[in-house]
Amino acid sequence: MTITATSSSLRARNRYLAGLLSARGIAGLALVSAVALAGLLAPLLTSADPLAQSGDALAGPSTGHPFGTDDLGRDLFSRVLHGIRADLAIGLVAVPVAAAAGCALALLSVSSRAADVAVQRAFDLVLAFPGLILALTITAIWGPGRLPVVVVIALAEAPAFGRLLRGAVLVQREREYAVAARVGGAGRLRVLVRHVLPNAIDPVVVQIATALSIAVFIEGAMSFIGVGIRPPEPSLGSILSQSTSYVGTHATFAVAPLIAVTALVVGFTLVAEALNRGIRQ
Amino acid sequence: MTAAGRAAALLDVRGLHVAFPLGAGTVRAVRGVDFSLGAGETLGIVGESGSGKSTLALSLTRMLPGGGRVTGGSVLLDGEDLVAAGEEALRRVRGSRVAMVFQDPMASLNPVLSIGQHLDEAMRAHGRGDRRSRRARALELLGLVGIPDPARRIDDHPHQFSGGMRQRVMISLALANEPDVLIADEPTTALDATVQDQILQLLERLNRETGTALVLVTHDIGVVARVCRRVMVMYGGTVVEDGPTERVLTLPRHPYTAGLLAAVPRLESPSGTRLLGIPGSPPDPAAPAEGCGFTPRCPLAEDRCREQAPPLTASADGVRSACWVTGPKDFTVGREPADDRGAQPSADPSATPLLEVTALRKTFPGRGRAGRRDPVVALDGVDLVLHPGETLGIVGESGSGKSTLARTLVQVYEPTSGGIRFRGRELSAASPETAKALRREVQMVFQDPFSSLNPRMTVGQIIAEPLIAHGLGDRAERAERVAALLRQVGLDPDVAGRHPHAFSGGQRQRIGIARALAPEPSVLICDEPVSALDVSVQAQVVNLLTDVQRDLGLALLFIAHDLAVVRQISHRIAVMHRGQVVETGAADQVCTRPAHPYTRTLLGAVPRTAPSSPKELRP
Amino acid sequence: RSAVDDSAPAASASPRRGGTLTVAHGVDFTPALLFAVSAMTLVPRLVFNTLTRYDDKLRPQPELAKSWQVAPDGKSITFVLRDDVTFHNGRKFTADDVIFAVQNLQNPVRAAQLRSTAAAVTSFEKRGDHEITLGLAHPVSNLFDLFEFMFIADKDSVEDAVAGKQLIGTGPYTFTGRSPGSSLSFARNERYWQPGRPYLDKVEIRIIPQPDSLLSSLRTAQSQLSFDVRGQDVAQLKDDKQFRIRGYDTGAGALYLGVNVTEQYTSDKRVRQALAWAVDRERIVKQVLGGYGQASAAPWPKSSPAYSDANATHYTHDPVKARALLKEAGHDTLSLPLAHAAVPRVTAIAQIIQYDLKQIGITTELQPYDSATMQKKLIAQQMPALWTMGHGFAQVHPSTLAVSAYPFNEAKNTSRFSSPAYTEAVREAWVRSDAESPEALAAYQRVSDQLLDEAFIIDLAVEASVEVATAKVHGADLNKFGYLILDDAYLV
Amino acid sequence: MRSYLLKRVPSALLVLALASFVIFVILRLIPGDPATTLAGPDAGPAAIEAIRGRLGLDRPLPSQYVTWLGDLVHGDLGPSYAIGGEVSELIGQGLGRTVELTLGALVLVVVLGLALGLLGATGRGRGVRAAAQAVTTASLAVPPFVTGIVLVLVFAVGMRLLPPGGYRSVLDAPDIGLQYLLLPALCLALPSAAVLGRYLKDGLERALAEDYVRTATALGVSRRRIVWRHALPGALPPVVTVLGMQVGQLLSGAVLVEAVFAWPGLGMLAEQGVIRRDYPVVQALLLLLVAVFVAVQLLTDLVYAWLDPRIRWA
Ligand SMILES: Nc1ncnc2c1ncn2[C@@H]1O[C@H](COP(=O)(O)OP(=O)(O)OP(=O)(O)O)[C@@H](O)[C@H]1O
Ligand SMILES: Nc1ncnc2c1ncn2[C@@H]1O[C@H](COP(=O)(O)OP(=O)(O)OP(=O)(O)O)[C@@H](O)[C@H]1O
Ligand SMILES: [Mg+2]
Ligand SMILES: [Mg+2]
Repeated sequence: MTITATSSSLRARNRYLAGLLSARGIAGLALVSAVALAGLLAPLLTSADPLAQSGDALAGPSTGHPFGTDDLGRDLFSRVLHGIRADLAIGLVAVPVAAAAGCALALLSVSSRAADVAVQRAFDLVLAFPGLILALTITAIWGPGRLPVVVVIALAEAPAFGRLLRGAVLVQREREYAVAARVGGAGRLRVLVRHVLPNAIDPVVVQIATALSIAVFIEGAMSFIGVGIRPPEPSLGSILSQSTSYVGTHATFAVAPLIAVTALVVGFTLVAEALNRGIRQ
Repeated sequence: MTAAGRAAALLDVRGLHVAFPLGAGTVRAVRGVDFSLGAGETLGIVGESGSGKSTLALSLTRMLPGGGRVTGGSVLLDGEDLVAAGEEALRRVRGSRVAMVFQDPMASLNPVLSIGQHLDEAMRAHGRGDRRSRRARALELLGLVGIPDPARRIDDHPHQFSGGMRQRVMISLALANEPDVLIADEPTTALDATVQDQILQLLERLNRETGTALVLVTHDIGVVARVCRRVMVMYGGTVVEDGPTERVLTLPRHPYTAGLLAAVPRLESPSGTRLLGIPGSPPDPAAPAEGCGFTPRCPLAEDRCREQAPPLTASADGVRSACWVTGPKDFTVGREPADDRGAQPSADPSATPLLEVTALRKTFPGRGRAGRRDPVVALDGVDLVLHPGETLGIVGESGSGKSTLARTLVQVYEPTSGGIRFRGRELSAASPETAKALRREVQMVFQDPFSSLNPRMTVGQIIAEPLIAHGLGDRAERAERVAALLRQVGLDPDVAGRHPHAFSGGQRQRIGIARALAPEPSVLICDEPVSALDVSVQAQVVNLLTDVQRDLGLALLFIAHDLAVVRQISHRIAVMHRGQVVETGAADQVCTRPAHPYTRTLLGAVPRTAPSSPKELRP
Repeated sequence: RSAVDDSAPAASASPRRGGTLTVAHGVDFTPALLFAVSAMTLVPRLVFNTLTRYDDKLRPQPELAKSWQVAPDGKSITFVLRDDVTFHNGRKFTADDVIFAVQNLQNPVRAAQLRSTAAAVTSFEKRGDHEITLGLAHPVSNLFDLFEFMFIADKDSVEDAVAGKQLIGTGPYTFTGRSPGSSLSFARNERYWQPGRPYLDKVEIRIIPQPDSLLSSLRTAQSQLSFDVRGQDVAQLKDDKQFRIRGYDTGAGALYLGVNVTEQYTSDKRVRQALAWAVDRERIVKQVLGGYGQASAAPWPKSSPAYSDANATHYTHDPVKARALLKEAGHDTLSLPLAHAAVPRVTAIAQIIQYDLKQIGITTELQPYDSATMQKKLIAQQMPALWTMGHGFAQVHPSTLAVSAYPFNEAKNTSRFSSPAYTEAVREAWVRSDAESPEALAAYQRVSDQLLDEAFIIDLAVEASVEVATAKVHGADLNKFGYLILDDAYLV
Repeated sequence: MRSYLLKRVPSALLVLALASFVIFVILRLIPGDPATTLAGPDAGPAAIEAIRGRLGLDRPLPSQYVTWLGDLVHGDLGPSYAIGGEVSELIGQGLGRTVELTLGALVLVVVLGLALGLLGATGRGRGVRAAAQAVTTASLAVPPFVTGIVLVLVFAVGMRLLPPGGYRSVLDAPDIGLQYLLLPALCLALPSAAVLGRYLKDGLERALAEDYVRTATALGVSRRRIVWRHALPGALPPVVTVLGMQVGQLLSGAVLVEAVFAWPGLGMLAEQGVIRRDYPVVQALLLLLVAVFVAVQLLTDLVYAWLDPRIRWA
């Protein structure tokens, strides 16, 4: 019955790692790191200045501009590459913060009836506020810039994490192993965090991939209404939202940022699935 | 078996091979099994855990999990090869001509469907009647398998049933369409003797009246002896012996069969009798050795055994066996010396009891979609005492509240009323700190070794958990203690880094025991710790518990269905019935001179194992 | 049934009465801003009439006023009004309605841009129901701008009008309903004083905020007329036979770079002029207006008497000159904040300005604000050193710009600019009755000179006012304030 | 269930009360002044003061709040500042249309989400599953406005099959109304459907590996029924959680989609309200949203408990 004896001990010890090292996981990681690297190595990959404007606006792809130019004649390839940095920086802070906050609140929520009511209603409240209002308010307090973008994203996404985890915990904590942990003397908190949480985390892992793409959209929407990353600094979201007005007439404008966002989403989705498969098998 | 006999067979299995993919290699779980089953026949399949019994049963209707494949051979049902059949043809066969009862009733029922819906689904799949008539039949079936008050419980969900009740529901599902062949994989493991008796009677009657052929996969040799006309012994994916039951059980030809029989506990054996296991472990199905798989554990092994696998050869009396060493093996292999415990343990009735339960009541709010409100009374005024160093066996009907009692004692459930006193201190009055200290002293081994281990933790972490929870030792000390505990329960300390899914049922149960022992409790509560295990592993675990109890001076509360096991391990036995303790007394006394009528019924229902010596063999 | 056919107008060969015209517009009607010129000017002239109406040469033509006489000293004007006009509610139109209309514009709550001109009317003298003399405090050169601008509303329902409940005028169409954010509907006024008009049975204004969606609605003939198609999109339709495209000389307002002259560096005129030389106006026209507009250093569109090519090209894109001026002012590099509304078009302009200024050594930090905040800052004189925005009111008489448009106001403006020379030039251009005389033109040029030289408002481009209509639509027109006129419009 | 609902009502009311306060404060934190936006581009301070007086904005904030709340309790939402008309009428007008759009989208979310999830987890052949995955991912990665515009270009401008925008009530003329509804609802539904599909696929894969599915197979239950009747309910709980949140997403997403498709719902009203700082309109809308969320969450919890009888509430 010791059927895993043949697999490598490293993989056997860490199933997340095992999942990550599956074909799916490696493909996902490769995709994500390709995008991330493209962002980090932007100055090496293109000599075009992402801020340099020219009279040649809304041009289609050409040798000089592999993805064409934007409405102010700036090179889209360069802008998208540089934009990736901004989004990774924001997404990689905001999404984990949202996930952590959401999960913490979910755990609080399942630990007592009163806390549950309070937390769930707080989620309702936050979710009910349209992003626009949230963004405007937060910016009114902090002023425009990256911090409010991170805060808005974290705030907007935390409830999703919280709700998902809460649901999963409610199911998992009735399982026998959780009862066994309680009998073993583990306190409520320990049972929750150490035993139930790792078994309930799957949907959270899936949500992270989704959250990243939403983060890009929120960032873009905020830049769009002038409370996000300041122009002319490029970001995937802001390029996407600028392209809004030109989707019908100059579709190429939207293509470059969409490729980057799609690659990120696909990549993270693959990673999430690989992780979950790793734990589940 | 003659050619004519084969032609008449309802189910004919020839040269069946089953493999599971695993990493780079494959697990060859079933390797060339032949057998046939005529209409109305009864066949028992026995064998050690992991010998491929369930896999064989599942492969008959191509229900193999996780990429498992039939890699060779055929399964002919009335001449139609199920191995080659299309999905729809198979679907029509499943549940209607060939029905199955699965091994693990806990997970085999859908938690979101009510029992009634389960039964309805089973009948609906084969177009039986309309909704109304199906419901009527469902009620009838539930009554048939002995669920009390079916009308009231039909709309309940699986989690509202006790383990035994769930098992009965599983059986009712299999019977729903009056199948030609019923394959039952450990159908009675979770049942008490009376219910088991009831189920067995049901199966027998079914077999007699409707001619349903029966394949019974089981650990319980007693059940085989009672129900099956033929028996097949499996080892390492192959059949090592088969033949008429009484012949195989009295005159085993294969040393493994002999070992298995020796490990069976007998109700007649007095309290304190040590069980006999088979030393060693089964062969690794991923890397089967040349020759006979039993060689490493066989006291009779010869050179020939190592080189070439013995074929299954028939002898004159219809018994076939696969052993080079011919002749009946009327000895036991690898026996541990039968060691009576001799001096009865320290249980001193006059000493202050460790645990005292008085008038304990526990009710569950009735929940259900139908809006039923009246509560379920699980414990109805239970009185018990447990002395230091004593083993108290608890037996009783399924659903009589044994698990509830156990869970209440370890403070998973809050008692509805009544008192639990530990070392003379009232539990409910204890301060949080005392409660925590008490919690450390009372530990539990769970019935289900699969679901009670956290699938995402390593074994080392699982065992260390109670230590951490009670703040015992630093990291290094804990690692040491975990290693010691693993050794104590007979596992290699190196396995600490593995996850539970990499262990067999018996091994998992040992892990559960190690976890329970970790905080050095003074009371160990075992809720059916062995009912999922085969006899040889059961012997190992029961012996382990006995040893641990003796070495550590624990008080043991041992819940089980198998009266024979309970009698041998316990000093005293308490019999539960409908939430009450109806009888307590010294183990031998309860088993030989029962006072309460229920106890008598219970004892009367225990199937006798094969005659313990050839002398009892009927001609 | 198909919703696509449903929305297409019935095709008929002959010009005729009847039919529904659907006009697409990007901005909703704000009732509270009814009397102020806002981004939505399609409504007034459908429901209301004005006293006079300019022709293409800014010569007033009769509308509700049959004739008029300006006193020789320019201090009063006498109107003879039509006597055959009734409001939609059946009430007769009289001189009292003119008095009310003027007084209404004088009311600060109405926030009408021509309030200063309306305020110059100090007395009313009725002669019968249909003749009235307005007395003026002083001669006013843009007097007829007021009458082009001021529409005659039913005085009893004016509060309902600014609350959006009902609009009652004398115009060709009656207001039949409104769905905020979505549409406005009008029906033919059967008792219109112009015989046989209007032709159309119904007019529907659909609010489509997304430029792409607006374009799609035109392309699928869901709507047939729009004045709100972006330049880039007009270019898309140019070669499409299905559409007629027509430009208006009045333009659709101008884009400018505002400078706060009380800030440290920008108080220096040379710095401001350097800014004016630094920006590439042609690129703004091309990239932001899609080529539909005119690069111009002065605020005037071609319809204005003050327009001249020399003014328009007073500043051109000349970074060398700009850098020289900056150096002259003692700076090699500068760092200035630039405020702008966070709407895509303005953000684009701001980025172009930013980039162009960077080329002469001025780094700018963009400060995006939402429109409401921008508005507040503009009025409260709270702008940073630089900001960019749009302005209107240059299309009629030049004095209207100088006294009515806040950025140009000589008394109090966002740039905090004031100089006796500018004040003098403005007053001279305004307080006169000879709007078209050579002296008047000279006075206007003095205003232009002041604006160009002081460069506190650096004009960038005049937007084109473009009508896009499907070939079926004929006879639509705009007045000089952009009021949509559909008296003579019909569908073929 | 009724007692559960009754227990939740007070907390829901408390949330609404709290929400009203938060909304009131937040709106006033956002810079910009309704009076200046109302005053028009060239108004003077006097005009602005006059407008402030007329709107009652010159009174101290607590008194404004109390007045608003008092009126609210009496069902009076007051007149809008800038948009014109009574707030209750404005909302009443748009509400039905937004509900129509959201419900239409919700139906599509459920249908498409189920399709994507089922195909992704149980589709016959790798190709089908991969295709379902690709659609799911694309729907997540492409923002709705791009989808919207592309949909319009393809189906309205190109193929002339459907109108590019606008509204006709489904109730008045179902056939025409549905044609107007289809594109915006689809555009609104796609991202949510993708999210739903993803969770469903995940849950289904897990449920299909459960032992109880094996039981059903052994009973001869057909594959289709196993998926729908046996595995699906087990896969649904996280999906229900997500769906509950998606209802909210749909409502806020409607703002964007309504703009792209010129759908005259609350989205336009909300946007106008925010741009013009029309406090009464925005306050009422936000409060309505919060109420919807609370209700949806309540429903989610109920469905949840109904789906999985093992769950007990903390
Ligand atoms: N899904 C699977 N994947 C890989 N190996 C498997 C799988 N299922 C069973 N096996 C292997 O096949 C062999 C036979 O298992 P099977 O479940 O048939 O044993 P069994 O005789 O029923 O044991 P028990 O008495 O414990 O139920 C074991 O070695 C087991 O490890
Ligand atoms: N969580 C629960 N909710 C409602 N009823 C319950 C619950 N747990 C147990 N019961 C009921 O309480 C009674 C006793 O159950 P318990 O599990 O203690 O029986 P048991 O003696 O352990 O039976 P078995 O031998 O079959 O395991 C049963 O009728 C069962 O249906
Ligand atoms: Mg088995
Ligand atoms: Mg039990």
